[in-house]
Amino acid sequence: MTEENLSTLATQTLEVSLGPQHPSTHGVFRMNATLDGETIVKLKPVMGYLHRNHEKLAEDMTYLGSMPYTDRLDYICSMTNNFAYALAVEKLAGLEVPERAEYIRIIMAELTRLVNHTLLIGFLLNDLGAFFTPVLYAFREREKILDLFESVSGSRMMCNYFRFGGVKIDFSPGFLEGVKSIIQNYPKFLDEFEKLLSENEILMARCQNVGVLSKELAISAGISGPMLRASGVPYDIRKVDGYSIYNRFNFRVPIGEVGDVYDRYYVRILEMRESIKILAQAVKEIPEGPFISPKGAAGAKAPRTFKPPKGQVYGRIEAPKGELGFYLVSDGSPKPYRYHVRPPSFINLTILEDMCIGNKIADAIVTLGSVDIVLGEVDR
Amino acid sequence: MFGFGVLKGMLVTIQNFFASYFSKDHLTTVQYPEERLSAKERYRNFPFLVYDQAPEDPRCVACDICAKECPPKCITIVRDSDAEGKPLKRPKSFDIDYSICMNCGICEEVCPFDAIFMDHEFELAEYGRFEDLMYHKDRLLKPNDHFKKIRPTDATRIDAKLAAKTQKPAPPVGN
Amino acid sequence: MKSLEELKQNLESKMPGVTSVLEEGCLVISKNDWLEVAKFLKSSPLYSFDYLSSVTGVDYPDRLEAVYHLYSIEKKIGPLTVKVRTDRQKGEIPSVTPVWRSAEFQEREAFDLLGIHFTGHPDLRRILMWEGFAFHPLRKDYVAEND
Amino acid sequence: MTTPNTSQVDPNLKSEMQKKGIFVTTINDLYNWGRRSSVWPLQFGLACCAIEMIATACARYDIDRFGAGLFRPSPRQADLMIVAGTVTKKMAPQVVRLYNQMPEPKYCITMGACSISGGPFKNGYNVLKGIDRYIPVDVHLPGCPPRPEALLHGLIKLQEKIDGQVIEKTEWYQKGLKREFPVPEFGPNGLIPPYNPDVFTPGQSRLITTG
Repeated sequence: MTEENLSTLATQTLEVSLGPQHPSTHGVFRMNATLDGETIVKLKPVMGYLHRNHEKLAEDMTYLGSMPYTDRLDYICSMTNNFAYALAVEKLAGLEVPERAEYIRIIMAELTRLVNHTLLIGFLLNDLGAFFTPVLYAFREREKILDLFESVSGSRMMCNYFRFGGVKIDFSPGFLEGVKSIIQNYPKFLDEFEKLLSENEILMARCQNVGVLSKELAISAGISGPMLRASGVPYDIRKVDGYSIYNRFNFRVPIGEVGDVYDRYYVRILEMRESIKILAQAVKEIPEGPFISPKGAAGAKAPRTFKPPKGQVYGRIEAPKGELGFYLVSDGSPKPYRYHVRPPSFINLTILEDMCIGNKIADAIVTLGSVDIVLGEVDR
Repeated sequence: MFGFGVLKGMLVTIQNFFASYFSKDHLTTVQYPEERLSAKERYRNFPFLVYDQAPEDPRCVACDICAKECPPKCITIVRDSDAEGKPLKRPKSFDIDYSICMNCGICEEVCPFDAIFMDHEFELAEYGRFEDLMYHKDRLLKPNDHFKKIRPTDATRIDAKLAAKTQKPAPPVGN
Repeated sequence: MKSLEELKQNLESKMPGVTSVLEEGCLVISKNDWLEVAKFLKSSPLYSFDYLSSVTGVDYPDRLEAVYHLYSIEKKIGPLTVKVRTDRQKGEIPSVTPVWRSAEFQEREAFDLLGIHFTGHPDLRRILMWEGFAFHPLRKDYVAEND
Repeated sequence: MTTPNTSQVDPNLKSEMQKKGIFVTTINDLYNWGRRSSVWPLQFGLACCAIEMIATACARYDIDRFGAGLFRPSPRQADLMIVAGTVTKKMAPQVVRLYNQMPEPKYCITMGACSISGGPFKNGYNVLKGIDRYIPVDVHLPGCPPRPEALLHGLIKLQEKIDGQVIEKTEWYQKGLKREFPVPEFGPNGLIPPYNPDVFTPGQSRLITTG
């Protein structure tokens, strides 16, 4: 078949629905892809299959009643969801947080970042075809951190540990030793993980120059988190807003250049190494003292009496997936009038089509894997 | 040469394979039914009611705070009343729907009488939904020493508090 | 964040005829000239709000409201909250998706759950509920089906 | 409660023969032993419980020891559907269609409070109050999320149930078996029909002892 009579061949595009039940969609997410052979012509994401009406339920529940629901937003990093919600309500009600509670929160947030990035790399390799081997490494390390979460908060995944004005309860005995052992052993695991993956030619061939995201498109599409930094934008909310006590720790923010899938993978590995540095400093400097402010403790004991003043607030943090924001409108009653969650993975999906057009269908699955979506947060 | 990265990866896998014969921490599997992980003290699964002497008078006084504070509303309490209808400080029926409970522990936090706590029991798979998973008062009540066995530090703190409260039953009248 | 009043003066000086009200820390813009203000906020060298963080729909008893939170990445200046109001029956607000691409999904969600029609949106469809759903569930007067 | 031992071989005869190294069993026992030790689950995760299901499939809790480690992506090759996560009304038709596509004999474990009864999200307008409105469920596994060991315990209970089945009386070998569950459609405010009458009787609400 020479070139010219190829063009006279009438070809059709194929409509493929990578449906809600698909091994590669990290949950119930659907992509209606229009294919010309293997290359993607159009890709429309369809969501809502896990829309659990968290915002409608929160409107007739007390402020503390919604705290366990924030665990189920991004169900891989439950502590950072609590952190964002607690910060927003503290800003609304004007509660201040004692020193020790701030350090506890930083330790929990950075441990959650380790869990999230390790899991993401495992699932990204799953999408690349290395079925389940990197996930086994990732989950072996995750179990160690989940044991720490369980010994402190009582539950492996749904910690419900933060309260407005501090945390629910102090460390359990032996927790700090656990964190110290994580600080020692995790870099060794990361070196092993990098030896396993980073120089792997198949990974490099499949991930480099795939799903490239330019800096301007990333900013205008509201992309946040490691995806934004992989495209070369030095914007980390821990440095920009300096919320909680993040400006006491010195850590660097890794930046990528090309903005392809390999950059996003490597930025997350470097971010894990920075998180371990933060953990080391936090464990060294943690003071003794109360773990919750007296007003916060009273609010936790009787949530119906916790009435923040009328008004509205928008609090945001650097969650492992990006900028997680809470917009709360209070009318003075113990129940919020409007409760909105700004989920990072929902907005990071806006440009999934731009990154996938022109690439092969297999690359679209890898690009979706590198966007790091969790459906509980996408559909709320 | 080209395949060196892939070989390095395979080297890691081989190291892990042989390491599982020598070093203990590479053998991470817990053989569940025979070998069990020791439950962490603060582990919380489903709530249970505590009684001190006899199951007839639990610590719960049917004040309904936990039923109001429970986010998914899975607790239903009916207050007991004696012969001529005067309400008593005791629940006639206390139902927790285990198929709705989200193990969040808020009922334990807000209970002013230390009557409800989160249990460590997790082997609760059932065949029937409505008849098996609706826990009534008799299945929820557990003695205080069960609570002491699973959560020693909290139990000693609460027993000390309750003991202190019973020492001075009523404030000295009139002085 | 320099000061909101100063921004209001700049706004009125650059674009006469724009009525903007300051209300507890937010800028309330009327919906007919919201698109020009958006373009001005993004392109002005003084502020360059190039990062639209979140778009939220809120249902008040007498009005529907879209709340925009804007940040500037270059100048690292904090949240500017802009509110645009419309009536509850036929809520029309000009879409800012041509200005900031991040509004695309969030405006579709506000339309889906609250019924705010964003005119000029490239693809205004329901995003979370299925197509045949006939209500806007986040409104206060929505009654769920009890089964 | 262990399921009644329906094998007709009386136990002391069996132990006698075993001492002499002869192993006696019935076809039914052998058949059930083969089926229960290789239950292939469907690779089907909806929400948070799916992460706990993957953790069960990983090194520490290792569902492979029960023969159930091979997660089949396509329903045509799976015989156990673990509904792990919240079944929303938008997802319910897909779940029922997947269950219909699985070959007999098929089983269903509802893992987590959400798939049993809607769980913490049961007052949501888009949340189905339990998947047993449309498909029959064999084992209910409460918890939010249930621990990996609890999922293994649920699998053991399912294996006991499979042990208790007798080949002649099982329904999927009867002639004219029609186990096709109707797939609900999307209505203006919910699913049409709201439940499948021959699988779910609406009267069974929570038996609250009010008397």
